[in-house]
Amino acid sequence: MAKHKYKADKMTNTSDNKEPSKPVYFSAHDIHAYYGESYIVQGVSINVHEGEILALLGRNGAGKTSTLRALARLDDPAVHRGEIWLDHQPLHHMKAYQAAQAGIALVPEDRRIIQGLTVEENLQLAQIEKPIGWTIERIYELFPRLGERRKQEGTTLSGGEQQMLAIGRALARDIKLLLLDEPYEGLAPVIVQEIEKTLKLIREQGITTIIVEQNAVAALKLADRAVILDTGGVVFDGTAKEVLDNEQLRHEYLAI
Amino acid sequence: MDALLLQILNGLDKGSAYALIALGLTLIFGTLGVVNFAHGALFMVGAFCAVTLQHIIGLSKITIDPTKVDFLGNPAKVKTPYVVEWFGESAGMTIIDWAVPLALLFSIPVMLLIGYAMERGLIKHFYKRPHADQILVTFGLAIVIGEIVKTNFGATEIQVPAPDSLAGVSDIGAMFGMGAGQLAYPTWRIVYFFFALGIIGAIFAFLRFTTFGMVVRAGMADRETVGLLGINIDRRFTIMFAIAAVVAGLAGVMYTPIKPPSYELGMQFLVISFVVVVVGGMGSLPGAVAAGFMLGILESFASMNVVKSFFEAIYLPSIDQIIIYLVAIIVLLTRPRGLMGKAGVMEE
Amino acid sequence: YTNAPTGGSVTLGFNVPQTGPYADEGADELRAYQLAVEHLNGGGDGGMMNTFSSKELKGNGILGKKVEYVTGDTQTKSDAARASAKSMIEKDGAVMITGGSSSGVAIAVQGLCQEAGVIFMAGLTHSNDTTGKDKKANGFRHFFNGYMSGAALAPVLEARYGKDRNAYHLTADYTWGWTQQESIAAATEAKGWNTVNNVLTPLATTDFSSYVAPVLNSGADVLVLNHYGGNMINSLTSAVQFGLRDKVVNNKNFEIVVPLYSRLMARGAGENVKGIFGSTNWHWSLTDEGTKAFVKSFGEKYGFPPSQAAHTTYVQTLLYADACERAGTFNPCGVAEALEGFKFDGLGNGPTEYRAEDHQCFKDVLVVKGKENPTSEFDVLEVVEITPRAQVEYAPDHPMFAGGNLGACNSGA
Amino acid sequence: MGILEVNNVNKSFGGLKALQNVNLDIEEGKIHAIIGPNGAGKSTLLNCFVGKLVPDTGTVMFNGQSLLGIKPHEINQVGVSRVFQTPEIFSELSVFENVMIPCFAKRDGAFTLNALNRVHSEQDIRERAEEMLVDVNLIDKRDMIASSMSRGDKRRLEMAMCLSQQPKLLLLDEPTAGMARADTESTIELLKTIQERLKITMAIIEHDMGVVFSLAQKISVLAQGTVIVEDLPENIKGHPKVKEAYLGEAQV
Amino acid sequence: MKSLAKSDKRTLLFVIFIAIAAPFLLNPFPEGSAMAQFNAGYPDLMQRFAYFGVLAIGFNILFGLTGYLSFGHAAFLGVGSYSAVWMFKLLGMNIIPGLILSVIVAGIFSLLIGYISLRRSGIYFSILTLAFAQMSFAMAYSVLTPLTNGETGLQVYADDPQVFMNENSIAVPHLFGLKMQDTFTLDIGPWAFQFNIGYYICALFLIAAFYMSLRIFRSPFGLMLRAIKTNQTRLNYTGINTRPYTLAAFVISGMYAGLAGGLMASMDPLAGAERMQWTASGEIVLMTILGGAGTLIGPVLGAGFIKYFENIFSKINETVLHGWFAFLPDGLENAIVWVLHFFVGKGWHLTLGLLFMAIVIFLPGGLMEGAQRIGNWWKNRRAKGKTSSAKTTPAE
Ligand SMILES: Nc1ncnc2c1ncn2[C@@H]1O[C@H](COP(=O)(O)OP(=O)(O)OP(=O)(O)O)[C@@H](O)[C@H]1O
Ligand SMILES: Nc1ncnc2c1ncn2[C@@H]1O[C@H](COP(=O)(O)OP(=O)(O)OP(=O)(O)O)[C@@H](O)[C@H]1O
Ligand SMILES: [Mg+2]
Ligand SMILES: [Mg+2]
Repeated sequence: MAKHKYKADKMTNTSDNKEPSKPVYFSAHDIHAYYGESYIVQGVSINVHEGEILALLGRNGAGKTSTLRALARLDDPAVHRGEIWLDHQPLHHMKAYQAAQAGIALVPEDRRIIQGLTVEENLQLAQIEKPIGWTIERIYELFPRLGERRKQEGTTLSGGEQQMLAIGRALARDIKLLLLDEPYEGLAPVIVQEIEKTLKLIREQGITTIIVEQNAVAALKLADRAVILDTGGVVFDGTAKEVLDNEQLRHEYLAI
Repeated sequence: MDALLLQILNGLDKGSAYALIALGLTLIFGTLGVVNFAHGALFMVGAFCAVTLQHIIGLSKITIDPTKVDFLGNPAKVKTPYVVEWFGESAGMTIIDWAVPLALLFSIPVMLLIGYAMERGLIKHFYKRPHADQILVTFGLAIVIGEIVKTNFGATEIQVPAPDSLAGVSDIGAMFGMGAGQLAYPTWRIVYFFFALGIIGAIFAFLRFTTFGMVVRAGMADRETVGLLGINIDRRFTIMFAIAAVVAGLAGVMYTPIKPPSYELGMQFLVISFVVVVVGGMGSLPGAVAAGFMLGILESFASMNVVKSFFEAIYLPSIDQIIIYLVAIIVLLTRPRGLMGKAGVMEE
Repeated sequence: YTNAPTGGSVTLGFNVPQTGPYADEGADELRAYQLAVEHLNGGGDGGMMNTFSSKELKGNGILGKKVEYVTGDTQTKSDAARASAKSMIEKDGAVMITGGSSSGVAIAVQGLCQEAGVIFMAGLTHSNDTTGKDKKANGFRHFFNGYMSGAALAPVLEARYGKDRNAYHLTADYTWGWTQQESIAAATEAKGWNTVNNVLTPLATTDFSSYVAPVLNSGADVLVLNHYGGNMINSLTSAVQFGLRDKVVNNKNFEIVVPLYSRLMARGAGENVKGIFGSTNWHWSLTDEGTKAFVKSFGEKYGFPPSQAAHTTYVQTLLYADACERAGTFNPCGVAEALEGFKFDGLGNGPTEYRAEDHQCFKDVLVVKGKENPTSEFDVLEVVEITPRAQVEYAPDHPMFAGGNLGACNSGA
Repeated sequence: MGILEVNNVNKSFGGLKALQNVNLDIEEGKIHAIIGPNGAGKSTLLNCFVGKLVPDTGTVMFNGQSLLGIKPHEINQVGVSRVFQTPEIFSELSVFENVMIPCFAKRDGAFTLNALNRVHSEQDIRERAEEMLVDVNLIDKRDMIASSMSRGDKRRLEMAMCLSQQPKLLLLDEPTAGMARADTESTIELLKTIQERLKITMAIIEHDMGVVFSLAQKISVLAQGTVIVEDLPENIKGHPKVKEAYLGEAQV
Repeated sequence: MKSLAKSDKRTLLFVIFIAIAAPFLLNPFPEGSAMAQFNAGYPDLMQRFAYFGVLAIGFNILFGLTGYLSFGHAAFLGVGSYSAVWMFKLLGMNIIPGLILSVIVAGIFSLLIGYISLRRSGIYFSILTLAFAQMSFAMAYSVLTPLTNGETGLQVYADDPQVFMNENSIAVPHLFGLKMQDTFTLDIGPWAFQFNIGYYICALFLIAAFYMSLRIFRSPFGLMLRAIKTNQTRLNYTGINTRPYTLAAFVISGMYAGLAGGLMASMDPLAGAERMQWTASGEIVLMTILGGAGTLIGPVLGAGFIKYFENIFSKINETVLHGWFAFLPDGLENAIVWVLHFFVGKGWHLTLGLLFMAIVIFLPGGLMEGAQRIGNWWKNRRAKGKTSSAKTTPAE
């Protein structure tokens, strides 16, 4: 209980940080989510403005993935309380597939390449339901290695290739909000740089993005704002710069 | 020689039944990953669609005929079917005669409905549950369906004859230039065989040449992710299930003239159909079909006297009792995933 | 002795198939039992009690005790049948167990009753073993058996189909099937027929095509189906489907015979039974007084005529009650003694005797044939001949029945 | 004289040549890093060591014994453990049980029918397991069901499972991927200490150059299935081939 | 006993208590009362509870722990019974040789079948076991009749050799003179409690079997089996050879089944072939899942549940129903009876089917979960009294 208090007042003195210049595009308000009995996401609030990239940081087990899953409206963790708005659409009333059609896309942490389907089929699958985004050819241009392996079974790709496929699959849909869970994980430096480029490119497209990343530095380089989670609650909410400047904060939650 | 031909025909015929049931089972089993012990029951319900329609068509106006008496000596009731009343003797009788083919049309909506209700009301909640739970619940359902049929139609088999024009035997020997009467075979059984081929063909086309098939496969591999791509997989699963139900139903309707249905029909086919599916290989439709015909034919051969006495000689008496299972064992031991099973499907 | 009734009532155990393939027969047996109890307790019109040659039964229950009953489900499985019989004896204190619709069950339960020390009045059981190698002192059978079927059927078949015939047997691959096949083959061969082949069919067979097909080229001109219940319906259906009946072999019309008929089964086979010969224990269309009385009270109560199963069980209940009255006790040994060698009439099959040596009941046997143009759904069989008892009798030590021994009656004391 | 010697190993999947004439020599007691772009064949190579894949040609010798064609459990019994790229754990069991199992395997061998003694009274095993959990600081989650852990934790758990067996050779496929910075640091420390304490030879695949260069005593660079460079860390950093094939602009 | 954890000791004691007190617990209703129908406290049914309990416990060691779903376990039950009856026929009516042989034969049989079937996993394994069992059944029912007496079932005849028997030795199954069928009835007021030798012998075996499985569950061996269930690959890479473990589990549960079969034959010396049929195998599976696979007591509950309905509900007929509702006005009485008669007597299957469904739907963990829920609910109620319930909402 005590910890919550401490968190709570941290919240208060960070929440009225600076009024958003642009109108809030995506907002999740006071989300409480459970895996069955266990209470994991404990009142998280996140606001993102159009075209903005937000870094969601925190230790292992802080609840980053769970939060993203909750925002994408997956079955578990089940959201018991809270509202989620994307571009004036109430996601909290939707199922995962409706949320996806409403323009949210999650690149899950373990990539979730569908087994039994080829690379190409994995991409086609993303384009069955409207609204459709990039063409498959354009995705192959971005990731030539996928093009070379278009007929190979997706699950036999190398880790990196799978990550590319996962991102490609997201881009294949016309998205309003992109949720990336540790996109650099397990990628060779060269690829990391590639993907960094891609993400910049995505940002130029004006695709609003929430990115979860252990490599905080890399994430903060990319992000405009940052939210830091700990044991299921928000402990910091401010600009990326603030984090980099705030020695104590970095040390306490990011160990950098 | 033509004895052998006869048995091959019999085999193809048994095979068609097995194949059709196994096909539906695999559609559910291989794609939705649900072990449906109620599938045999669906087959049985199909058969009883024919029975029901026969009853409906046969509904009669009852008139007292004082000239005759019934077993108690009271004046006897005579029945005249309404269809005869309305359409006249000949037309009416033809309709009654064609009850089974008509039942095909009748059964489709019925089975669709049942399939839909079953999936929405029950199966849907069991996608994430362990197979054991699925077995328990669907087996329970199978019992319930069976008992409901029993309370309405009794436990004894009920005759649903084929149309007279198709009831006889046709001399296919002659068609293939043998002597007349060399090789005669019941017409309806031939019809059944081609009907089965038709259905099987249709299903394959549907799954191969539509993206629908791909989506369902994907959904089975990973429902969550498919959902993340904006696809409402549940709806498609329901459709799949309903289709499977219809296939089972139609197979049942057409089977009634070959084997008069009783409420136990479902259970009689349950085990064998699972054996067929698994021998064919989990999740493989062609496998299921191939295995169906293979087992059907082998079963027929095994019942030939020469074969029986041969195995008798090598101390395997009444091979026809065990042939199916013997073959199953041999196949599964020589081919880890049956004839053409997919890796990782229900191997855990 | 076991379960000696103490209070003002006595409990009988009606153990019939309520689930599984013979459930309909079981249901009919149950109806008959309820009717019998009603009559014994003085309800209804008394049915066969009025035509029964023995006049002990007064309609005041048995030995003045009101008759109550418990029911159970044999599931047509030896295990299940014994389980429910046991619960009747151990839990409900039944002094007599009766019913069943297959020989396996009959023999299993008969054995149990022998050990437990209660009387067993077998229901439908047609296997020779029931009163042959498996006979028991506490068990009595009113139904006829395979041998009798053969003895009754053979002459008729000879008369209709001639002396030189080649018979092809399809036989259900279990005890009852074998004994019946043995009996029929013997009886017909005695008349000069020749048995071409006997093929055993698995119990679980649903599609008999692969067994029927070979018959065509076997040179046989008669097909004997030693099947019962679903097996019979399915095999007959296949046989007709393959056009056997329209065949002409050795310039004789090809014929099909179903040695053991049951109206309920025949009905299941529908059109296919028309003109096909078989034997049966009793049929409602008989015209003797007993039958009339029974059909009347049964028909009025349930709205359709009784099956042979119903008849057998009804009669056996009366016989048991009567035996108790005559013995003046429920003690199984007393009752058994009263039944052994008991001669009576008026229960539908004419003069009848429970033979002391093997507790088999001897009476006339009916040869029937599927009716060509039925007037109602119950009117599927017609009696072509009532074979006199003398013709179906055999010596207690007849080879087909040899091997068993009755043992001493067990009262459980 | 290396503890693991790989000679001319080739492996191809259909058309694709995943490994081509790979030669590798891992010296006893050293930490040997294998780096290279994604899809270079690193995991495939590891799979060939543990019996998950059998190379088309070539030999893999461990302590002078060939590892080809023997079953995974036998390979492990001779002292080779592996951490997988995507955590392989007993997800329905508790964290503690997860660690106990390898301890049993180490002590009792591939099969023993000890159906009657209690897990509870297996003191030595429990102690080992607890130590292990302390080392990877999962001790406070010891009774958690493994499946409900965050993925970073799962990785640490799997590592604990392998270390608890005190293998002669430990194969690590991206052990710190997705691990929080702090834990990465501690993992590095852990591996270092373990290595010094028990002289466990390690082959480690890692994309985090921080980890690689603070651990590795030798580095092989794999690209398109072939070893393009094998050298000491300091020489690798500036190596042009490596730069364009793998490191890119990354400053290490 | 020593080697058990506290909680396990409690469970074991609980089981022992239930087993001993069964004649009371199962006979709650006085004789002749309308409810007496529901009494299950008569020898035959109590014996069934016991030996089917043994069967289910054994099956659970395989299925509950390793997750290998055998669909042919009835075969072992069958061979167990047959071997026991043969001992009666050849040696004499003392049950000991029968029981010993039944366990041994079942063990060997399961070793053969298991060795072959375990080459496959998942459904392929299930179907292999099913195939073997069905073959055994088909043979036993027909070809092997000389050995099994087919349709009728193997039974003891007066003219059997029975070498250890002379004219004045006991002719029914017994344990050194204790007749299985002997029952001592204790009348307390309107109640009649039956204490049957056979039952208590079965109960002894049940307790022993339960204790054994308790030990196995808690042993390293048990741990390995559970590991096999969750992740065989990892286990292989951890240096464990999984095959012998699964085989051992299979044989152990096979021997349990054999023992159950032996007991079955000892209580009632007739072995019917149907007890090898797939339906019987299915029943075993259902028992286990119904009770709660992987739990210790669950399977026993499941077994009891099914056997109870089979034996009690099938015996309720319309007369009984009328008896119950006689107090109602006729119209209503008939209406109710008419509705209920679909679910009892010939309709008992329907009830069973519905209950199967209800239980899996509402109690995913089987009957055990039901028990636990009741337990928790009770605890909470007690807890509520003291502290205000600890709700899991954040302190904001
Ligand atoms: N399926 C689940 N059931 C129960 N608890 C879970 C489940 N998944 C995660 N948790 C718990 O929720 C908490 C947050 O997990 P989550 O995966 O969101 O953390 P994370 O911030 O993504 O960690 P990482 O950086 O390692 O991915 C952890 O304590 C974890 O144990
Ligand atoms: N079972 C398989 N079938 C076909 N191709 C495969 C299979 N396994 C791996 N490959 C291919 O072999 C190549 C090497 O794969 P591998 O997993 O070894 O790469 P890696 O070096 O581990 O990459 P990463 O660092 O991203 O894990 C990849 O191109 C992959 O697509
Ligand atoms: Mg995460
Ligand atoms: Mg890799």
